[in-house]
Amino acid sequence: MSLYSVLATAAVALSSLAVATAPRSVLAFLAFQGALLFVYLARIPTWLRVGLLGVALLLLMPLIGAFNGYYLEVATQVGIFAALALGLNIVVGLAGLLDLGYVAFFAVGAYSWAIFGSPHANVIFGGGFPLAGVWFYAFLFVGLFVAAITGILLGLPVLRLHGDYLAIVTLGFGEVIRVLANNLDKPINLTNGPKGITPISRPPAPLGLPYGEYFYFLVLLIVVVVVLVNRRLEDSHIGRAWEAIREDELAARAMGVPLVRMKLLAFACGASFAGIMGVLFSAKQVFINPESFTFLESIGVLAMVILGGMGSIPGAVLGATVVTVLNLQVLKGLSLWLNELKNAGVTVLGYSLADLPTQFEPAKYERMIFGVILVLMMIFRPQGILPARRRQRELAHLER
Amino acid sequence: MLSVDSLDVAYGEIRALKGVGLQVGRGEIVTILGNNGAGKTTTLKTISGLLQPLRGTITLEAESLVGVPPHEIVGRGVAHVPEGRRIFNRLTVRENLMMGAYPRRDAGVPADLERVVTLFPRLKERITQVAGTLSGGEQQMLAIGRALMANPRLLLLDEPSMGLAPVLVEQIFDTIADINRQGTTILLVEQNAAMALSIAHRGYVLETGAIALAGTATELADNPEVRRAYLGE
Amino acid sequence: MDYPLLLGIFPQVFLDGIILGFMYALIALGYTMVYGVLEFINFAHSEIFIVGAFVGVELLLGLKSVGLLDGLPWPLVLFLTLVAGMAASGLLAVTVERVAYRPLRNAPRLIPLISAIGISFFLQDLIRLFESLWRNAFNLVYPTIDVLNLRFELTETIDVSVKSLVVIVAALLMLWALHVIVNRTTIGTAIRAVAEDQAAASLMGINVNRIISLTFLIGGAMGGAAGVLFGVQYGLINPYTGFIPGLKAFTAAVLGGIGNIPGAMLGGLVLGLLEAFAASYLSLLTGGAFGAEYKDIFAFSVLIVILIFRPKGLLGEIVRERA
Amino acid sequence: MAALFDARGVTKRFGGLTALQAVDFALESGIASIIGPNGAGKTTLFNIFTGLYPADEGSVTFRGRALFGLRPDQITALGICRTFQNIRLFANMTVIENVLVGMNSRIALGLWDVLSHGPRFARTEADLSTRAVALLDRVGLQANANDVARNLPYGDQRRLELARALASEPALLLLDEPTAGMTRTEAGALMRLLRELVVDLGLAIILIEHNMRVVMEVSDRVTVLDHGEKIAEGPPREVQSDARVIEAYLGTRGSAPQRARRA
Repeated sequence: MSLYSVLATAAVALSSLAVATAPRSVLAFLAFQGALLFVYLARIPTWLRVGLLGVALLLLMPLIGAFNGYYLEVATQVGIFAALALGLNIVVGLAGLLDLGYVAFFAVGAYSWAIFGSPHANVIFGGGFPLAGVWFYAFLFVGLFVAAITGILLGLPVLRLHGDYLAIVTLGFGEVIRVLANNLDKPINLTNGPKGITPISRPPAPLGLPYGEYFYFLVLLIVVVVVLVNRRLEDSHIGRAWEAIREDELAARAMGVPLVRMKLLAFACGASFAGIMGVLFSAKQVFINPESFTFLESIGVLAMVILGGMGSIPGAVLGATVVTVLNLQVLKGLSLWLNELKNAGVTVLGYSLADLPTQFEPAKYERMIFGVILVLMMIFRPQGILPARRRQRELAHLER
Repeated sequence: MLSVDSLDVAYGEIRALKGVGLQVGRGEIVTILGNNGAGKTTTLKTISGLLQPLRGTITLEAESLVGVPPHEIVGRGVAHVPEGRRIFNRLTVRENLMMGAYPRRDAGVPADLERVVTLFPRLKERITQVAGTLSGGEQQMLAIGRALMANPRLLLLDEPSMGLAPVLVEQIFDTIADINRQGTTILLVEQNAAMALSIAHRGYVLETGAIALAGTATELADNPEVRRAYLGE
Repeated sequence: MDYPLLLGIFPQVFLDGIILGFMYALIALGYTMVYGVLEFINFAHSEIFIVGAFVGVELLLGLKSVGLLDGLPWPLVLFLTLVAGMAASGLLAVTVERVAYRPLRNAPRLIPLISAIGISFFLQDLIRLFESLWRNAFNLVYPTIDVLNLRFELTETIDVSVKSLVVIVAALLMLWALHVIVNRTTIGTAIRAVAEDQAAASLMGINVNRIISLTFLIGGAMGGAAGVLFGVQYGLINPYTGFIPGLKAFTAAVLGGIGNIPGAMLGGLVLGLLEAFAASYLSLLTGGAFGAEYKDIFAFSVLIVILIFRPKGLLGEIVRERA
Repeated sequence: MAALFDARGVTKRFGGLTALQAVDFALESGIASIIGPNGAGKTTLFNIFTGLYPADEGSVTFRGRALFGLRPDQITALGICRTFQNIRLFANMTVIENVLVGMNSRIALGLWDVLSHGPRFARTEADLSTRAVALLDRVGLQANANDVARNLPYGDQRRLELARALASEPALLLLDEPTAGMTRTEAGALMRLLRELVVDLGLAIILIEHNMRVVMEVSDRVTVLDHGEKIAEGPPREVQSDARVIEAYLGTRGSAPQRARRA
């Protein structure tokens, strides 16, 4: 066994042990996540890599969740965003269409289950709601189709537009969906406006699994499917056609690539993943309102794709992990820590932290983090952390 | 006047020029012949500062041009008529010409404008017209005229015959010879070797990024290699 | 339907629309000039605009705290505020270009756009951070200058405030000045030359980087002026206020034909009017079913429709694509 | 019987500018060339033939089928494909990938085939690669299959564009200045290849060329455009001595090599 193999196994074992012994330590959990990344990147035999990742994701992670439910929540969120990032990766990374309103499709999926899976539908259709929890599984597909159709409906008029126009129009579309969600409590109460919809039914969990574990496994399953779909599309004539469009739209058309159809396909594929995840999200959260579907979220998902590397599947997963962990753990942790210091009356270099203005709260500065990530990545590493082979080529000739 | 020595230029990994050296004397027309991709345009772009060499020297009257940005090289007396003319389509003919004199602060600009429209009477007729509406030949005249507005000591011409009907090519070359007679030194890049040699004093043949041959125009025109490869005999 | 009411509010709505339109026009110039030169949407322009508003409010609050706000003549105060806002926004725009866009000049088109989105987000929170630490509040209110709130009654139903007139006059002056600079001066011709072909422009002896900086300076300053006028007109600002007007102004620029300066003015006015009428009439015409909150949807729908039927905008030129 | 390719009265205006004025052009087989000064409307004609621009007036039929209103990819699927004056390869894709994209309109796989990775998918992909390699062989790029297109020398890029166009199995090939920038030897080889294609595959070819030597050698027929109008048409020798053509395009003074000697 090589040194790397030993190191990788040890890293997973030690870090999960650390989480088990210190379930409240943010650092221990970060170490566990770092160990997984190391396993992915290290030069170890494939069987070991798959084995370690499998054990870690299927066994260790749910166990860790038993010690500290919040970590399972973080892992589930990472999964949700990884699926979103992979969906957006098809649109932005493979087909080269910058979509700044991606979270709108997530919203469409979420509301489709939220409305029918809650008593709210009674307001519209009279009695008979909420639908039973098993309908949730059917709605995973309903969410997929509704989102895909929304994607096509948006795409049809705007796909002739050039890249940056498309970006602005999709941004506008995202805002339109949010404004609609916010205001369609009249004349007919579809969305219940800013108050949001609750309670939303959950599916019956099989084998008596706790909901935390159940949603974790469900998300994991969907992520695996999404990865598979991403890879198969990429390695087919469809993927080549998308690349050709990205390289030179006019030449691609002249070579027989049906431009509008291929772009719509990309839009619909990307949107459908967001739709499925939306359905799952609304069931998991039990409550949704328009706040979850802002422009900030769209940019968050974009930041994940870019951070990992546009067009790169492992990149999208990594990006989702880094950004989610940053938001849910690092920034929140920093805020809590700062508050504790404040309350304890700690002084730094003669400045009492208690004098810090109340408005100053690190957790509220995720925009700044996204912003810095985006700019620094574009300047220093536009191909991302785990770049796709092709993007590397595209940018290599620009370097001096 | 201009001296280029062991010039290396690369685009990314691809080496475009390998140790190119050439001299242009005051008052000469020197032509660079060669096929597409041989490095002719790259040579001109490097002289005018649009590209930076990996190594090598470019000196104009004992002053180095390496590392000087293109907009300052114009001020040193080198004007470059780029491949494909690159006139400003949305500006009028007069605005195009005045852009040629952009960095100049001397009083000679109106006189030079007069000189250019005398050289190209067609431009005078169309002075207020938007340049994008000119025909191909007129656009080439405008591109040359615009470069002359900088009052250059050295004029770099990149494929002035490109895309022009054979009938116009002759006119353009006659004018280039005129400009030279009025005292401007010219470095001319051309695919149309026959035309170029008909007005040049000396010439170089560039092959895959290196100088393959050098000599007077007559020597080159009589060279069997040149005759076979570039004059098509 | 209450036709007399619909007719009666018409002139007031029209006036509101004009004011909003000039605001959009001023912001739109920043988008359109940068797009004209670099073919790039300066997504951070909405924050450059709002920085102007914040610098304005800080200056006014500063003057107020030392008691000068009512001590100095109001035109001087207004002028100083405008100049401060323009200078701050202009310099910010130049800095942003230098730091976040110039290194990406030759990269594929999406890359600088993403960088601009990053800058936009960064600036929003930076303003928030600064104001949170400095004033412990990031929603700020423009201090009132009494003269500006005076209103003239034109008829029984229409009145005009002094500040509305100030906004209109200031906007017109700036648009005129810009027109002269771009179309009548050598530097303006150079801007247009760089817009068309950077390499060729550099061969003319034009310092392309300097011209691009200048373009950002002018566009940014116009945005800063719009920011100050926005604050004076509407009063309340926060670090995220700039986003929606920025988006609308971009819509206006596209509507008029992006890259086209008169187009930006026209687009701004058209959009401002459409929006003002939508805000006032939608609710009246639909019996209250859809209210003013749909005006944003309305604006974006206009953008989509325009882009479908006239992708180059109202005044945009039809450029032949070379095959 | 209708001609293979028949364009009648094709007119195109850009704003106030008339780029093409009622141009007729028909082709049954063999190689036809279109010559004329820059801006005469040659490339515009190609863009209309391939559906990239809509024409304002006129009609184009291919094998009796009207082309106006069809999208570029539909026209490619019918059997017309082209190359570009200023080479438009997919620069960051490999040589073989470029050719594979050219086959797009001949691939009968659906989304489900791709997602399920069934036997049909595997068979088709294998077949595509075989054909792509054969095409590269034909144009002499077999050794470069996995090179990135951007890194090919100029002449090879032109040949790759030709291979990519052939990948769509066209019956009519439109070539926009295929020998531009090629050495005389390269251009000669390319012309021989075109002749082969005409003989082996029964391909019809329309050429836009500036190189008069190439035009005279290879064309069965020559059409001359000037200011968007057809001013002459016929066998090469005839067109060469046409007074209008000489005035508008070829020029009357001594030929260049003689001038060279004069210097």
